[in-house]
Amino acid sequence: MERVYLDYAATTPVHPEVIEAMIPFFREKFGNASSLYSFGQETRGALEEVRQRTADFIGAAPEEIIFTSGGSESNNMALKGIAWTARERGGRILVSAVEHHAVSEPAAFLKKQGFEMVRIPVDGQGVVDLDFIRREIDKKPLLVSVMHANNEIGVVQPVAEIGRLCREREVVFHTDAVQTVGHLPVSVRELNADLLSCSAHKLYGPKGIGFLYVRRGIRLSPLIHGGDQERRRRAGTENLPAIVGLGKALEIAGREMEAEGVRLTGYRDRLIDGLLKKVPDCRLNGDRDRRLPNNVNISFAYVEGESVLLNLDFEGIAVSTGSACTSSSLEASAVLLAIGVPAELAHGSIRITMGKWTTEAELDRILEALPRVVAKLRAMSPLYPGGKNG
Amino acid sequence: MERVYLDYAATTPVHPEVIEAMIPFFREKFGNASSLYSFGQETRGALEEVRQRTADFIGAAPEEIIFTSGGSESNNMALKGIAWTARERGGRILVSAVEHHAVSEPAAFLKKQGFEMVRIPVDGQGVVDLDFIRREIDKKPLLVSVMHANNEIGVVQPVAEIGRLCREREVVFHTDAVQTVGHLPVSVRELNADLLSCSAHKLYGPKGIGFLYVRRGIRLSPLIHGGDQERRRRAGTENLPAIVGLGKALEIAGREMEAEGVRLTGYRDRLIDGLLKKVPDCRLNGDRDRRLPNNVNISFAYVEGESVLLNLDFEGIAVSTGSACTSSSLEASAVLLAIGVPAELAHGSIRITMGKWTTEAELDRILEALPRVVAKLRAMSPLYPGGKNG
Amino acid sequence: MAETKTPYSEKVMDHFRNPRNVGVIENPSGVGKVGNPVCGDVMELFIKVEAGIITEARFRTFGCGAAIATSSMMTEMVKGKTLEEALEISNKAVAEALGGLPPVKMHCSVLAEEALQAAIEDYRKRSGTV
Amino acid sequence: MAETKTPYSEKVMDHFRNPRNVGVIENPSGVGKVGNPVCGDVMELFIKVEAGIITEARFRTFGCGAAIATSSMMTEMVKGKTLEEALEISNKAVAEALGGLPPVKMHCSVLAEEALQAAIEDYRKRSGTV
Ligand SMILES: Cc1ncc(COP(=O)(O)O)c(C=O)c1O
Ligand SMILES: Cc1ncc(COP(=O)(O)O)c(C=O)c1O
Repeated sequence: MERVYLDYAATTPVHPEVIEAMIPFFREKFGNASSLYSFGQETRGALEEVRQRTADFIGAAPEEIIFTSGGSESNNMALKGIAWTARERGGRILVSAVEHHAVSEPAAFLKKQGFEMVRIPVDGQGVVDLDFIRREIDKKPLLVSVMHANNEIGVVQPVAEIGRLCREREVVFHTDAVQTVGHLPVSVRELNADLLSCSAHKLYGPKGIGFLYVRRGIRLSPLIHGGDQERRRRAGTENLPAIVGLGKALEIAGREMEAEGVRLTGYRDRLIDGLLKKVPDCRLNGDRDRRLPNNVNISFAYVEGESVLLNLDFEGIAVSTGSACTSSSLEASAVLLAIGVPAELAHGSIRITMGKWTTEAELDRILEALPRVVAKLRAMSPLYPGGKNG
Repeated sequence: MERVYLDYAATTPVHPEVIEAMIPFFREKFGNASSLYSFGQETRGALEEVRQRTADFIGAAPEEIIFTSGGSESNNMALKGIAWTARERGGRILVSAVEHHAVSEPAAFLKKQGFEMVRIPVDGQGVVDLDFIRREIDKKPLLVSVMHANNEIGVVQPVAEIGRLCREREVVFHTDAVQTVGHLPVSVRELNADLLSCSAHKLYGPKGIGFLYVRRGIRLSPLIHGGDQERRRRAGTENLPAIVGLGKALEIAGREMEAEGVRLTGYRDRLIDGLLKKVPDCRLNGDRDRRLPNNVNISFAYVEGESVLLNLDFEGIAVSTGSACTSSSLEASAVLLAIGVPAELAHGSIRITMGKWTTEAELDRILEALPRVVAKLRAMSPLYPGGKNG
Repeated sequence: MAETKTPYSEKVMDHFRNPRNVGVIENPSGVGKVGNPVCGDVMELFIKVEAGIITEARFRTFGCGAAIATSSMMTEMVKGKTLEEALEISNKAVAEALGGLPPVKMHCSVLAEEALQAAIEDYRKRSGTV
Repeated sequence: MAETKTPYSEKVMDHFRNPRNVGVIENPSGVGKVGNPVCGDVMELFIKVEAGIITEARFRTFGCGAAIATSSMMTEMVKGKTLEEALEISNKAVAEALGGLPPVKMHCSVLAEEALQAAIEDYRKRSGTV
């Protein structure tokens, strides 16, 4: 039986073309890109080519791109980097209530270090409260951070509008675009972003590489100090194979993204409609339309998500109960609670995210399996009003 | 003409076995190691296997190993992590005068943040002053950081002795072992290290991966906050291909390191003797015996290092003028100045570092080329007392 | 499907996939219901007691893999035991019988222990032995 | 060796590998020596001036690739120029003639400009034209 992978939001397999592009840089073109001699200069050439391509992809200039080890580092660098350049301690930082841990945790750390943290609330559909931001922005926070699209419920935030509000008041605006770069059009100009995070392994690139866009003129204290790499903004020997892989992944996304978006939106809608119809007592989480093309997040009453996940895994189907990095946690998803899902219902949530290799046949598989699994678990749930006797 | 690579201390080509071990993890075993389902659990198994192997390699326990994006991150995590857990601000941090920028720069940053930075001096051979440490340690610094072996002059520091002094007074001790892991035996027990940094690309592993050893009981604030990975001490989706590559590199080092050390020590001595004999007015930098098996660092009077490097590059020979990451700098090497090399002589320094694929024939090549290049440059140097007319 | 790999032992997965004694007992001797849906797990345990011995045990559980497997294992372990013997079954014993649980999941085994205590207490209350 | 790749332009590398006019001039009209070995570059420029025109220029330089290449290019550029014309040669002009220099290396071209000014000043002093 073929395994069915439906957790593309957690990570994606690396595209064969990406692997192929990386291979020569492990062994033949291995030189340190900061070295003067030919071994180093030929990799430096590749490095600057990818930097240019990356910049072009999001409408930036090459010197505005800093390569990092991934989305978490980019987010940490953005938040801490802005905080630590601030002269006066105790500045305010606005962070949405549905951010990934890689934003909310550094924000919590900065709070302990003396900064003030303000949570931007979201409505029942998961969309941030623009009026709240409008009011708060007059208090001149150091930074506003609102993600482009949410990793759990797929909601796409009104980032361009937030960026415009921030730009008008000269407030620095960061957006975590880890779930959108390579999937939706991302233009730092249209979004009015000052800082933007990306991670390659979410778009068929390798793990361990990403970038932070830093708009010209934005002062940022480095997170990793040391050598002169990345114009002294991120130390460490340049990870050329991975950087080249990121470049190739962006190239592929550039030519395939649009058609993929249409295809997956169709799949997504078929899945949502099918599940809502087949399974009683369930609800879709997050706005139905303002949504990533590949994301389905549904809560099933009376059952617990991990049990659903494991039962699907027995059948070779991989889905998630929330963001992968918190799968060991015992608490209900903070994102679901923030949009008002009751805790007991939040515990029964499943995220299905599709991607390049998802097929119609796989949709059929999960549309058949999921209702059956939920029914099985409900039959043994003490919460289920229609529970049958053993 | 075959190119001759003699800059193994900057970075190494990835071992073919390492590449082979990594490949399956890009595409088949790509699952997020933090995911519950089978796709994730099979990579988690590989992750924990490498963690065990890494721990074994340095005599540690698996839960004491934190995978990072490389040496710079590990060093930053060690210094900042210790500083930020310290309750009282303004603690003292002791750092040797010959540290890599990935230690000295975070130390400088912490100084700006209110910590006190004390530089441990070195003698003319590049060895740190143990008496100085002994005196300073009574003032109960937060942290002492002394590298295991220096990346420029190859000097191996008396780290076990420093570790013992620190352990006796319960002072936290960090050592940057980026140049030694995989090349010299490294045991955290024998070194009495509380924290130890490693980077895979210095030992035929991939770039963008390394680890920080953190002894059980040492409290460390994370550098990258976010998800639950690495027991909440380093967020970010686990970079499995690279981690598996690191594991394979350590495995290979385990079986080859000893013989390689003997072979390269012979090469090193032949190179040092040959150059000192063939070129007048030059000096070896760093202790001759307390030295990495693969490191030669020589200053040639009256010439400037970059000119030497470029001339060798024309002949297909790659060497370095210092640490790769500062090759764009205009200042003489801080390490050479710290050991008392006059600035004008420091400018004329060349680092030759050998490795697994270095051959006798390559030694012959550089032993022939380097004296010739130096003579050519001296002939056009206004500083050279024996300069001939044009 | 032998390729399935989870953080759980094979025994846990066996009890999770094919839980023993699922369901309710009509006219039970005692019932214990513990846990909280807000925290993500609830267990309901029904026991039948005859001459001081637990002759039957059935459960319904809302919870994760560990919660369901420990519930199932517990119902197996109590059958045929006296109340006193049953009360000595600790959560650790249940976890051990399952070949161990991941550390973050140990708390789930407490659920089964508590449900058993609650069911026996309920029985004693009903039968007037307390 | 066509594979050689440096941060420098081909023209810089040509002048670095085959520097023009290296050496000293016996009985020069003027000599300029600038730079500091502690900073890593020193240039010594010798000029021969006849009827107000620089007829010969030779140099010796201790320095990096850019320092040597700009020295070489400068000696080529001044030949046949009047002193006034020569003084108008800026460091930027030398760098441009070389097809540009990496930003961190622009300061090296200043060395050549200063050496020329010093040599011309020395000539004027010797010949009493100042
Ligand atoms: C001694 C030492 N420490 C730290 C580093 C930094 O390692 P990385 O470039 O992997 O960040 C290096 C090499 O660049 C090094 O030689
Ligand atoms: C929205 C979002 N931000 C940040 C991250 C962290 O990225 P990485 O795991 O590459 O560090 C992720 C994924 O894990 C994500 O989905």
